[in-house]
Amino acid sequence: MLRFVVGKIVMAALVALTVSIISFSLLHLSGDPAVAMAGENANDAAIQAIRETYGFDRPLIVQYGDWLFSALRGDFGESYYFRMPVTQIIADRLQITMLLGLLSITFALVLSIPLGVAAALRPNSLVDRAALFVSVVGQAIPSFWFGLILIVVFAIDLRLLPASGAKSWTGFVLPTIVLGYYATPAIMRLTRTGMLDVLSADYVRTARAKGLPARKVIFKHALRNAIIPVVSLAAVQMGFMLGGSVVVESVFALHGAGYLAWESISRNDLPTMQALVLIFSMFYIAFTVLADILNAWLDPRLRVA
Amino acid sequence: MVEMSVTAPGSAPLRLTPRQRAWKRARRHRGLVFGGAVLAVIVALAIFAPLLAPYDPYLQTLSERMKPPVFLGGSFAHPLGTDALGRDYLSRLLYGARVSLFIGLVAATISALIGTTLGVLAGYFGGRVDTVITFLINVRLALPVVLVALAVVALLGGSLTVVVSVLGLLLWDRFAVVLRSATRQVRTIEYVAAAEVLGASLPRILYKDIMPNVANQLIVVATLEMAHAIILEAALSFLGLGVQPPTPSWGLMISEGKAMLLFQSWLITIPGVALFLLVLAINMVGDGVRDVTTPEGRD
Amino acid sequence: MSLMRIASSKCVRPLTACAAILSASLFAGTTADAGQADDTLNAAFTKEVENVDLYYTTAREGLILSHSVWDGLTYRDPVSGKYVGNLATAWRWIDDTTLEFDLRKGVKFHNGEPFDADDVVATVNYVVDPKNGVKAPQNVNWMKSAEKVDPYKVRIHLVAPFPAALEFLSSVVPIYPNEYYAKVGPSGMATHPVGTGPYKVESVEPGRHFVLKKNEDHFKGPKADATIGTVDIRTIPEVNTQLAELATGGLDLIWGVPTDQAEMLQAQGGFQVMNKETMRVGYITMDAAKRTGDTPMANKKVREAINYAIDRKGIVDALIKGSAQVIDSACSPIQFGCDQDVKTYDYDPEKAKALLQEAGYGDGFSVEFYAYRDRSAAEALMNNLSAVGIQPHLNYLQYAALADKVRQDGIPVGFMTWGSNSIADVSAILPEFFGGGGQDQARDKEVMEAIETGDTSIDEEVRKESYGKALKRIADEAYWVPLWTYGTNYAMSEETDFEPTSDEIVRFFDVKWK
Amino acid sequence: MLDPSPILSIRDLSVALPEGGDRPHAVTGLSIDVRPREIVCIVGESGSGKSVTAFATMGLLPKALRPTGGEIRVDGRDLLSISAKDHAAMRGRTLAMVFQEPMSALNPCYTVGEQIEEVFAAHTAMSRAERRQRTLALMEEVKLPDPQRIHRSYPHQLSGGQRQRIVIAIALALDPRLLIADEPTTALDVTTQAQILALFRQLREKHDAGILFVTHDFDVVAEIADRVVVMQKGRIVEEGSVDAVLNRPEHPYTRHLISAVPRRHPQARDTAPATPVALRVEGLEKSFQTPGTMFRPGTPIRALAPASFSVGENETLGIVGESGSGKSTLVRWLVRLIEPSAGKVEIGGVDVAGLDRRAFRPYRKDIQIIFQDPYGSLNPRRTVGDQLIEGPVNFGVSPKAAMERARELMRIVRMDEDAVERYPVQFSGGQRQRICIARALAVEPKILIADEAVSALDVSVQKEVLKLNDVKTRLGLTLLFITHDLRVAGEVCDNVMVMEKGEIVETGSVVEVFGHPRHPYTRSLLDAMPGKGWDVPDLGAIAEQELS
Repeated sequence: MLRFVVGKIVMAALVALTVSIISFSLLHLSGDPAVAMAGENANDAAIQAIRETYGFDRPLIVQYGDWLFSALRGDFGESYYFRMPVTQIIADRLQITMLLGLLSITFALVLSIPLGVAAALRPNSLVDRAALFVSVVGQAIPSFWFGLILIVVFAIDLRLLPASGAKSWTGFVLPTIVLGYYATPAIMRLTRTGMLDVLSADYVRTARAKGLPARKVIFKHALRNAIIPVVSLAAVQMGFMLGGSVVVESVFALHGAGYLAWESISRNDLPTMQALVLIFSMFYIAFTVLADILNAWLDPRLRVA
Repeated sequence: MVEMSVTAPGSAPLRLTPRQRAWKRARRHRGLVFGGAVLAVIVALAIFAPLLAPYDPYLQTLSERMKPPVFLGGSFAHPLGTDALGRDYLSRLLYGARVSLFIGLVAATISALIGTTLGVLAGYFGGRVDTVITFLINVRLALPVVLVALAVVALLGGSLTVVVSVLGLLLWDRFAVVLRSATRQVRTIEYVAAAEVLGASLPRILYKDIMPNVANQLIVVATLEMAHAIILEAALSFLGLGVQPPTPSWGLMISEGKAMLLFQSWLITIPGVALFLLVLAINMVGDGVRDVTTPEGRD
Repeated sequence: MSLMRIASSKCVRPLTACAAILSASLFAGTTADAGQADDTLNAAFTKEVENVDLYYTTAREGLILSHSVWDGLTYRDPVSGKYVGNLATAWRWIDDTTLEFDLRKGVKFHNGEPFDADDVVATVNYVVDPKNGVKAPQNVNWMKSAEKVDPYKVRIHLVAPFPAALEFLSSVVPIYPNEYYAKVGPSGMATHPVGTGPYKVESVEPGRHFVLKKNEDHFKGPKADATIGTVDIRTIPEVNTQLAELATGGLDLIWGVPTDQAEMLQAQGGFQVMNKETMRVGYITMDAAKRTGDTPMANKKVREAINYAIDRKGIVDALIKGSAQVIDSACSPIQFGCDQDVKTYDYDPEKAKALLQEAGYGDGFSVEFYAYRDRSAAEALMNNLSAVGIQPHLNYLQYAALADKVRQDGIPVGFMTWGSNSIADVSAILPEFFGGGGQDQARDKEVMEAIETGDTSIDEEVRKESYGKALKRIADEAYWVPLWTYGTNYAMSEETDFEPTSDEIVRFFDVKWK
Repeated sequence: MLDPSPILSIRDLSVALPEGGDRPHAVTGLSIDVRPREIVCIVGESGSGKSVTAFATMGLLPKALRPTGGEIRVDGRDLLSISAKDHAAMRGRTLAMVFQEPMSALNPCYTVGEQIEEVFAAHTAMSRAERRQRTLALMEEVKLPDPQRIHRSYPHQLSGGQRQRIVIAIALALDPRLLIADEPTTALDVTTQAQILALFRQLREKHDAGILFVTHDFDVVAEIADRVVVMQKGRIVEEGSVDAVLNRPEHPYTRHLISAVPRRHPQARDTAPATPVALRVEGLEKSFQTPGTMFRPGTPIRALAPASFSVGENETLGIVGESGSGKSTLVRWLVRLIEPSAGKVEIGGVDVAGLDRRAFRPYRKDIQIIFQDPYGSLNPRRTVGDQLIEGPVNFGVSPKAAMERARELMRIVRMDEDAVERYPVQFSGGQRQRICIARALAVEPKILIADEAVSALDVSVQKEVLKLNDVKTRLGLTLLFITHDLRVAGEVCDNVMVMEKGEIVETGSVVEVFGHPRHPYTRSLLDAMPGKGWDVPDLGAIAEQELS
């Protein structure tokens, strides 16, 4: 298992390195950072001054090396926009995004796994059709539109929940639903097909032949096996969610990292932007590695091999 | 596979060819029929937009701004009302179908080409090729799509070409993942070995033996990604970085109508519903194709 | 099919029901969970302000905070437009490049540090040093240095004669506590700001949330003492969310509301909606200097044609609305030196077509059209252009990217705006766009010289005349299409008492409860 | 020995097939009794309904299948009328079952020990220690080595035979009254099969259970059955004592099946005259790399020790061995589906081993292969004709001429010419295998390799396909016949080569090898063959007549 995990981690590190190069070069091409820093009312001299002060005239490779080396020590430089260490700005906002991500994935799992299992137990039943409906709608509904509609209904019409902000837990309810719903269809479908496959597997038949009660057959023998691919998917979805939080955070005025990333792109705040792309990628990579480890623990074939 | 070992109903030779069988199943698959019908209607509306649209979708009449649709008290002069520049909403909606379909089709085609090539090569050759391509897939998956798309569009400026290319270049991962495993599976089936033994060249094997047998999965992923591209374009437009005005794209219409969400919510509801229906229809077709072409046809 | 029924009912709901509910009940009244009851004014910023330290932000939100938290040496009365003493009580020109100030005594910073000449000297000398990377250098680089004459008298030395000195000192040169600033530096100031103004900063979550508390020890100067105990400012980027919060009582004061929404809000009743004219002007810039290569815009007839093609009044009436007005001169009419006696181009598409014909573009041409805000106005302008045969292709960029492009390569045609930093003097706009710098798309020697004369003179008549000369030539040569001024829409709860000013600066100390 | 009261008594059972099946009922009008200490074998070909009977009794039928009539009584209770919960409570305690696929019958996520203990946990109030105690004892009983270690092993760490013993242990845990075994040895190697069958015989003695044993293999029946029930298309066609049914079958279908069983003792053949060598293999060797990680190269595993042999023109060489013996590696190597590590292969006197893939291509024409799985070896998306002309077209024949030839080949393998226009799914397994043969013959090879080509087929179909052997003689082919089934090899081959763990351990004529095996491994293989005590009666001619 150790070798399996170490292998995964090394692969992840290589992916991370490549991603860092891509994000650096990609984002470093997006316009002249000096102009962005100078802002809407700056003149030429100001821009030239900024260009020199921040070393934008150096070769890209030098800038990259410099950036990566600092990043490894947790120093992403100073935000061009906020004039504060990027790490400090992000750390603050990441909490909100992470909280939102965790709540959302929990919401998605709590909604989709029972639904997927129920659907698989009774294919073509009402539950199955309801589950199918949930997933089909979830795939087709644009999240920003969904968010706006929820605001209209729950915040303005019914006045049950706040329309924006993260002042209290109630502010997280709507964003969690929107973001969580985004991941629901995929997880539910995988749970359903996984359960269907497993329920027709020979070992489930063996378990039934032993005379185990249905509950035990379903939860101990079937779900345990069906859940393994779901773990990987949930990790992937969690990574996607953090990236997809841009839209949701913007709609609900949650000042998390996703929203910060979008703002940073629009104001060419390179250090923040690079740090965020890298951090989002790292989170994705970390989640998948975590899922691999969890899978190794869940699946003895990987654990012992 | 209890079914197989107990009754082996699948072992009885069938009278129909695979295509006839799929067609027969397709006609009985309600989701596929419904999705196909909706999709067909939208495609027809898009194709015949110039004939059907009551106005030029670009015609501004500043004195006729934000007239409500007919079911909210508007007149039949503008059945779906007008937008903030007095342009006929129905006409824009019809022309917008062209843009959404175009974006979906082209982006899905680009990503299908990239993803299928990588996936099939990885699945067929395995070994080092597979390692390298898997690595590429992992790198691609680790990049946050929305952010990267935003950054690139912000850099290059939003235009139909840029948006379509960016989406096409970013959405190939699922093609690669699915076709890799499908090809891997097909690769081990003995008809591939048989073709090799019969002296078939590699391109011929890929074309004749691999592709036809992974095609159904390709179609399913293609529909998913087409829907995905359409939704992503709308999201980019929502964030102000999608297709550029005055192009009547649905995503753009939602983005423009968003300003009046609290007062004239039909401005976003109409294109929102259109978008929802289109994506729904495409997904249902995709699900249907999968159900119909899966050998066991689990339904 | 059940799927379809449910789907349609789900989708139709907001379409019909929401529209009805919204118009009927939503804005029926505000709840009193905030606002007057707990003496807290809840306001919203649309944009994340990068720094509360004005020297490190160019955002308007920075100016707004700065006005409430800090003071300049002078202060421009927003109503009369006159300059009055603030941290200074009197001033005099020693020569063309030296200004002397008598400082107010007994003023204390929020942290208790007393205010004196050292604070002024330290602040000025710090910000003029290019090493310190002030974000908008043009705000400070007209000063060379500051010199302490005695504890309550300082002299500021200018680089060159600078007529707008008092305007700048009033708005963009807040004075910082020297000891505190030396200790904590810009990053400390960003998170724990200390000033002399009517409000002190209680807490800062950078970019997101600012809480101001009434400064009980505020000195008796030109700024009124604050009356509202707490100002709570959150950044809410979505206008709809701001409106929703206003509707549900979560906010008391918002501004920058788009005109359509403002009108709707006003129609609903239950709120105060105001529109106030500002110094921001919209314009179309054209590449007369062939910076983008050989372009039709180098032809004066084409530029004139474009001027005639634009239905400014039509667009203002339909889209911009409020207090906006059509302008003919390349500046805001409120600004000093903004001569209105220039050539005008009334909407005349036929004449535009004729001019294009004369210029050899009878079949029209297509052109890249750039814009960064007011997308619907941009689309309306494009519509005007295509009506006379010019096919514009829109490039809608972020401001930074567009400004970069203008500076680097120039753009053939672009719709842009300029707010002059709320400085009521044409020197805040003309040199920027016609002084030969990066944003100058005309590069007209005659114009440049006239502006130079105006910029370096402190004689008001000389300035007026030379700026007028420049503006006349700009209009004659049709370098710009001056479009319109902008108004800002303010929306507030009924219990909020606030009179907006044309400099777009919300002075929280002037906000009261009714 | 007959106990008057049967443990299992099935009366007039009918199970409906879902619509669209090839017949309305999976089983109909079925009645069977099983008494304590009795092994009743149900024999039949695939689709005969034998497994349905077993699953119906266990209450494990797939949802699509519903019993529509009759009763299944165990201990006097009708299992068809009790609740699902009561039925579940009887499973494991009164009724137990052993399945065909030991590889997939155990849950990969739990230790085998836990999976056995679960039975005790579900049905008894035993303490933990007691459960463990009983489990270890059971493992001893089914002859698993080192029960302590196996108890904490996961299924994937055990061999197929060991897993099947675990499944049997699970079934025996609570001393069930009725044990149902569904093809429990079909997926096992012949030596393992012999051990498991022996285990069943012992169990019958030790426990009082009645055993219902489902199989398709008459040799297995001969090995362990007390009574035999023969099923065809959902009905019982013949029933009786093992002696009566096997040696004096009455029903034509039974006779047909039994006549298809390969003879155990190969008749001495006219020793084929020594012919010129068609294929000579010298020092052929193959090792695989285990998949390495990023840091470590994989370790080589030898799949094939240096092997040398030659086959004459027109000769049929059988290559026999159990799974893992290297026989498949050998033939995949010969058709160059895998690359050799070392060695020499001469086809018609030319060494082709040294040629790279491209240079080897012209020689592909000379050496063709037929695979085991008739369902996998035809591309479902291409018509039969399209696949038949693949080879000739690749070697330069015009598609039109190739299609002519394809129709002719269809006739040669005794199929309808029009088959070329149809798709593989439209044919049965036996027909598909004939199409595969036709496809291989289309390029007119000199050497034909049949890799377990009939193993997946029912005996009667097997027989039909094997009859094509005469085609071989007519075309003057050299045949390499790879099989794990010694009986089939004995029936078909001139000479036999026995392989074990990648090495050739014995070569010789069929009569020599089967009659006087020299190598101990060969001997153990022959000893393990089931049904040694039964001489297949010569019914062939009669059966053929009666059926036609």
